[in-house]
Amino acid sequence: MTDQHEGFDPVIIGFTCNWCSYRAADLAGMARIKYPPNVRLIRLMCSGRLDPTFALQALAGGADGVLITGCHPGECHYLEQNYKAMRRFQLLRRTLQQMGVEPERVRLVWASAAEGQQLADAIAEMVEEVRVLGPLSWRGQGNGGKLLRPEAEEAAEVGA
Amino acid sequence: MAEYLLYPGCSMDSSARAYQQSLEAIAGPLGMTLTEVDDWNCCGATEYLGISTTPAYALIARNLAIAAAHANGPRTLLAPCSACYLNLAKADHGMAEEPRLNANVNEALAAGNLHYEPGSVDIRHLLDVMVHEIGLDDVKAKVTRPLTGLRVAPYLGCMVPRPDYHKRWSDPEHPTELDRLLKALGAEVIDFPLKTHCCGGHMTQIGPDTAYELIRRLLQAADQFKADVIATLCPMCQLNLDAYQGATNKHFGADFEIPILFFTQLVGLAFGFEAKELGFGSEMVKANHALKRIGVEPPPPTEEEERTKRRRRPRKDSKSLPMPRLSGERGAIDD
Amino acid sequence: MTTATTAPPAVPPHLRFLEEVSDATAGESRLEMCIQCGSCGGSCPPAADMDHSPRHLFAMIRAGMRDEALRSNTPWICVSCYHCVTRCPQEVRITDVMYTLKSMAIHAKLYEDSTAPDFSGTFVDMVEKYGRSFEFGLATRHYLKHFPLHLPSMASMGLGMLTKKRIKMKPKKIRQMKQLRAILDRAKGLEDHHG
Amino acid sequence: MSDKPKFAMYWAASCGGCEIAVLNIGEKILDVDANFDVVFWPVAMDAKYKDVEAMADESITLTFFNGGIRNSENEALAKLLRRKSKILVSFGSCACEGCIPGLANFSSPREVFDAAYATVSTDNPDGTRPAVRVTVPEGDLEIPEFYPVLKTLDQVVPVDYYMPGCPPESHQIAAVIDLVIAALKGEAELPPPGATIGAGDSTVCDECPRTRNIKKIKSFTRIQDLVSVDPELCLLEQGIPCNGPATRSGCGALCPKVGAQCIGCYGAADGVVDFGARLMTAFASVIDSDDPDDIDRILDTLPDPAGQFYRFSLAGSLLRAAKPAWMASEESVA
Amino acid sequence: MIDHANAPGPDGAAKERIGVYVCHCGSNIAGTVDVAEVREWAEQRLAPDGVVVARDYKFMCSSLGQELIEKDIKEQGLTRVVVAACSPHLHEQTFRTACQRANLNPYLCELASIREQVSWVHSDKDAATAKSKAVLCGAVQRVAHNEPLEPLRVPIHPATLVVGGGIAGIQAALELADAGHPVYLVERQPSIGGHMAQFDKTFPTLDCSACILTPRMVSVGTHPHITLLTWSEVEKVDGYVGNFTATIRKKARFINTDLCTGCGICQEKCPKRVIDKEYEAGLGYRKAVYTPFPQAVPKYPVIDEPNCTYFIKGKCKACEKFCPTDAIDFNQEDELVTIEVGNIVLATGYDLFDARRVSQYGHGRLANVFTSLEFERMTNASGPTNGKIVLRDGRTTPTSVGIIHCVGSRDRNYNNYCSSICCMQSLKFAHLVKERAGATVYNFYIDMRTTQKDYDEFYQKVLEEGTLFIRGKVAEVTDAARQPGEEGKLIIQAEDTLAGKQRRIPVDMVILSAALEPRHDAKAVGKTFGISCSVNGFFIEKHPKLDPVATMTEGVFIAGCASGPKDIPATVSQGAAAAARVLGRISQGEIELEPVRATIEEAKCSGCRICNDLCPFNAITFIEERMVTEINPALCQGCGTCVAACPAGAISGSGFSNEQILSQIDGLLMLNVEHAAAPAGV
Repeated sequence: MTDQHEGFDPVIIGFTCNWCSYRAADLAGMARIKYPPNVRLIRLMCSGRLDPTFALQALAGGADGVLITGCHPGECHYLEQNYKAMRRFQLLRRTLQQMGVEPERVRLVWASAAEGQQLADAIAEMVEEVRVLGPLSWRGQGNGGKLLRPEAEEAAEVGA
Repeated sequence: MAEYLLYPGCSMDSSARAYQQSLEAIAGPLGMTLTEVDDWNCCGATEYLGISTTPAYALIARNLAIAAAHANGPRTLLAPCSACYLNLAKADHGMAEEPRLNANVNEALAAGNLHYEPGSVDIRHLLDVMVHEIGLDDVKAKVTRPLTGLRVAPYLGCMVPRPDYHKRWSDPEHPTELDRLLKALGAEVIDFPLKTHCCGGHMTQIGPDTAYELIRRLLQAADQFKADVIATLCPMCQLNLDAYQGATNKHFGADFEIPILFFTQLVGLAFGFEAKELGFGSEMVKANHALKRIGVEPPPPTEEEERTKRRRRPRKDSKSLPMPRLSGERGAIDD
Repeated sequence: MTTATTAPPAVPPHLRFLEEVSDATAGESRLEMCIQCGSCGGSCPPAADMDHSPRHLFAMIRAGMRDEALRSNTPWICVSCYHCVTRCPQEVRITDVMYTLKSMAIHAKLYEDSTAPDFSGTFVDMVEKYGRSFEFGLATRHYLKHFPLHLPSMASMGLGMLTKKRIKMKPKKIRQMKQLRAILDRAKGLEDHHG
Repeated sequence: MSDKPKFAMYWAASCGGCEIAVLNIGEKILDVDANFDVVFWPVAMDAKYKDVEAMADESITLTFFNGGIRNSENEALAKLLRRKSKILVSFGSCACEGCIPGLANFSSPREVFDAAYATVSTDNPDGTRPAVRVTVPEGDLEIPEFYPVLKTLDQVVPVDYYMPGCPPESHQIAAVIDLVIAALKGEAELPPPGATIGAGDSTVCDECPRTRNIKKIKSFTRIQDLVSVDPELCLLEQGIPCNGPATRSGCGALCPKVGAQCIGCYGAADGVVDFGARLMTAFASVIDSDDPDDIDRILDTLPDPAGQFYRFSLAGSLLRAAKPAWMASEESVA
Repeated sequence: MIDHANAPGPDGAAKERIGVYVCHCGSNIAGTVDVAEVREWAEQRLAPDGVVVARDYKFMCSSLGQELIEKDIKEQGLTRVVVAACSPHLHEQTFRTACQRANLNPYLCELASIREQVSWVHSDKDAATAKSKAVLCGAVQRVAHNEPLEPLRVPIHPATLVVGGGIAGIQAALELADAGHPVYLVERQPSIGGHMAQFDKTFPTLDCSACILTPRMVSVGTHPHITLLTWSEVEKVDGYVGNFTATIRKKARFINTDLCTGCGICQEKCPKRVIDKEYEAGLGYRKAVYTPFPQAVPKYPVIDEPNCTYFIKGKCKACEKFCPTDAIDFNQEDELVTIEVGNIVLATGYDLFDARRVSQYGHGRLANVFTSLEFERMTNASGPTNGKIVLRDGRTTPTSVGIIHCVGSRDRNYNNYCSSICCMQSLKFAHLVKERAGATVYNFYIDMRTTQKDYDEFYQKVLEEGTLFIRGKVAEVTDAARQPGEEGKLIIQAEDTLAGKQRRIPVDMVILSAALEPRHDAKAVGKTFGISCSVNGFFIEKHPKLDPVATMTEGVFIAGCASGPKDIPATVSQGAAAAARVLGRISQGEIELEPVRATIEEAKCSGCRICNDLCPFNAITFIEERMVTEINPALCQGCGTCVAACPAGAISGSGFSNEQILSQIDGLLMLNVEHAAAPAGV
């Protein structure tokens, strides 16, 4: 899989919330924690602001993955909005799967303002995962839009 | 008629014959039909787990797999024996929450063309079903011979109320289910402080002294509360407290004489069955006094028993109970 | 954070034993969470006969005192009453840890008194032979070996049990013995850890 | 030829429903005839492409173009009519956002052909597939090239106005025709180019008479699986996946009024970038749970989200508009 | 399709004139990022998008750097500014203010973080430089869509609502009232005083609780600026910081407080005796008409409806017969009062852990096992035993007492937090038992936590008094005697972890230092006031260290045990702190709110009500008449959840509009056209 994407450098658009995950990114900076430069962050006030359109726009615009981050459940600055982000994320992921976008390309990560290291680790991990997947090429395209179930997945791979 | 799968466990047809017999007797009146799990094997008691994990779990899981395979049969797997109950529940729970274990066990089962999906059978103890599913009202309704005046110490032992993966009991330390059942039978139930303490378990086999001490504590507490009988729901507890009561007395120079009965035997009595139908007579510490108290004719001794009969000393007042080793209580440094 | 971190730092040697025990335990042992409060040692019915209270044993495991810990008689005296487990404020899986220590001790041949290991061994032999436990065989074989002196006192009890048909002289065997053996053999093969 | 303004209507990849809708406007059709010269309308009258080619550029005043761009012929005609028309109206859901034919974009062309030429019911022993060029004894035959995906009209040519609906409601068509006529007479102002005409600015709920409350959805259910549907209450609140909240108004909430959920044929409201995304976020927002597993359980009751959200707009959606990426991965069928 | 970039208009010139400033931050950025190249790139590549000036400078945040921007705004007529520097959390304000000085609306300035997000986290210079361009480009595309915004100003109503009449609430109320501002103090019980009124002595100084509390209670009761509402509960809160409207239910007291003199005859004459579960913690009795305790404020009694013979049987009315002022009114009904306040202080306190849940300790089963609160009442001179320490039989003085710490605390089976007061409380108990009963005392502890002023000294004192400390969490308390000396006693079984032995200690009395738990209804109360509870169930503070008495909801403050277990000194200081924060607001007179807000375009709103359940701050309301939804800008906190949810795209969020974010996405990806395919319509 990897070799076939020789020299491929993924681009990941990350959405952060102003209160936890963006501050986690700041902390990672202040602590000089290194992570791959493939991610580009956008600051929202809250993960609840995450309109699925943003994720679609990023993927359509050439991003190979989308990272959605926010405060840990129960720690949302706006009390409970990150739960709404979670609901949208889960539906978005399912829909994208039908569109032939591998679930691994869209990730939800909770990071508190103190979790610079964890956020950096999550980014590094995702970059590698997406690198292995290769450029977004609508694999599973030919699955007639069926919701990919694990077993159905290879079938879709072949169909593509 | 509610259907249940029954996992009797090894002792039911030997040391705990009375349990088996009394269970069979009361099943009908309680509207239970019991189907024995086909070709079940030993649960490994508390021994196998201490040798190696995967085989121990696989041994248990074989039973679960077979039980689950009983085609559109009942989902509830009934275990009258505490150790069996816990082991079955433990395996089911462990496999459910520990993927590695689940994988290993199922790989092992595959060698016997078996597979078990955790959670596919509902493992419950007999008492749990009687109290929570059948219900005390139904039990009460069947009582024809209330156990009035019989002082009973309700004794559950360890492995039924703990660790209680599915929160089936009112409390892991002082559950009230057995008390309520016995009260429903008309018995006088004492607030037995050690109702979930240990009977010594396998220590009777590997460290008798340790076991005797644990047995003594239970007998002494029951005696302190003037119990006529101890009602138990576990073959191991019954065996230790009953068969080793003599040895314990000998070891401490005490002379407890408290019959240890299976709660099903008491249910049977209350339902009007005759003593011999309930396996009475097989207990080492005779329950005759207790039976007479509620006007039941104890079964005649078998001729072997006649032959091997021993003289018993009359029971002394418990107050003057001589305590062994007043330096006593090994480990206790407060006397 | 839910995502895994990159390469974990190497475990200092004195902590390896703790790790080893944790890994060998089915499920999470949570041993590292012990706050040494002693609710286990306080609850344990046969604590008096243990050379170390469970709490003490855990401290030793943390200290990396492998041999002393595996030599301890504590796990062998544990009666699996689960009092400590339900009372532990840190939800340490004490009983399971005891099982782990037993099997590790057997593997390492580190135990002072062979009574308990032998009993477990004999019991398991019977089960592997018949698929059911065989009390009579077990008791006689075990008592002959370990408590010859107890035998007389036990004899009367044993006899009593016999006359009351509470002991079977002959073992019961399950039908699918082959299948059971196959399962157990495969399982033993999978038993990788602390080899 | 009179100097009446010229009118044309063409169908590309579509079902013909749009034509019927136009005919459905009743006697209004006479106004069309009174005010326009119908110069090109394959469904209604005989006409040759070369006649159109012969016309002067921008000589057709008003063209209703319905249907998506599925093959080279569709594209050629789109370009031709664009050139010849003053006002090109992307007419109906197919032209505007792809509609049902656009759902083929879920599948590769090969699969589309297999579905047509290799099913149990098709008698096609030597597995023949359409090819652009075939040589037969009589000579070479040529048919239009089948594109890997269906495109919307505005993906191949600039469009002046959009008129949504599958099909557009006849009263809306009538209104639009009136407007254009008025405009031609200088009695009315045409809306700014790029605007959506013959529809409302809000969404279907705006026209829906059903009572609405705060929405908390514990599970979705297909309307046919319901024993009884509350005739008064909002369908979505009854767990029925109704696309009304995100679908442009203008139809008069026909479906909800008769107890069927809105399927979204009027497309998205003004300024919306991706129709499906609006539905996605709307549905997700009212799911009544904070527990991931529970949410998954609820989502399981919505077995085909992409179909639900992109039934009409797949070809026009952000992701499917990003076609080059996947066309690259798709071997050409021709 | 909306237009993304600030593309050139018909006149060929971009709509906006954008200035780009790239900061070196000494070598912090310049060390890893080729700043010059980034500037140059912006100058050329982004010119079509409206970039007219691009500069790089050593320290943009320095006054010189700021002047640079101001100068360009004035001279080049910049309409937008992008600074590529550090995190906006550091200097956004700095540069916004700079723009403001040059009469450019501060919200037309964007920061691109190329330090925290680039130079400090990446080492490869090329990659870092490339990413800097992308990040900058994103900001440029975004800023073109920024709109000038004005912060919202709202006036602050001078009155304050204090909820809870314990010591925290009392303290807060007095501070505010003494400063001359009106206060409404609402208390659920018939009297203020809270838990502190139940105690006898307070650690570590052992001064009498009543002696220090009563004066405070009296001044609350008599204070001209304090309106006291006891036997009342807040039912509903509307509005927002500075302008709350609270609806309070005054439960029927069945006493006409205008006539009542608090003489107490009704209580004497009432024939119905009731176990007092609240004030006496179930250890004593009261009448069906009662004041909880003699020093109660206010002095008026209440009639306990469910227990009153008249309400049950329809006859009795003894109290009415004997009341000298005819103050008894059986027809009284609940009364709803609404008040206007600017700020709210929640001091709702704690509930005591139900020790029966730890069944192995036998509370409720073994007569002589007492909870800490029962014991407090027992030692209280005005308590049921007049301060005598006796067993349940009410006579026998114990000769040995065991005190168990951490009951229900630091235990994952119940609460995994430390209740923080139990150690000191247990030491206090040990001292009192020694002093009053002269009994042998055993304290069972896991860790001894005596961290505050004079606390450890108190521990020393108790050690001197000869209390025996056993380090070990008690395993069980039983009445099953096992050896001589245990009969008739309670046996405490525990491992003495320091002696390494299991011990059984026979005692006459056991005292359980039970945990402090969140109020059973904390979650519901939180919802009423728009604040949330932590995993443990206590109210969450805005910042645990730097803002411990504020909450995420502007104008709502918390004090005392409502936010977690606290001792009296800490509780009092929080009461005062909360008051100080409120006073600050009041003296400001008005407050500025960030203009990041959601707004609804009514014409587009279809009234589908998808958004109606999404706002935890109750900013969203549905207007039945017009069948549309409205957003109250002052209540809106700007999270944008409703914006993202609106299926009609009728809600837009200022500061974070779709256009801004979608453009930023495109900007970030501009360099990656090789991967990308421009969306249709662009």
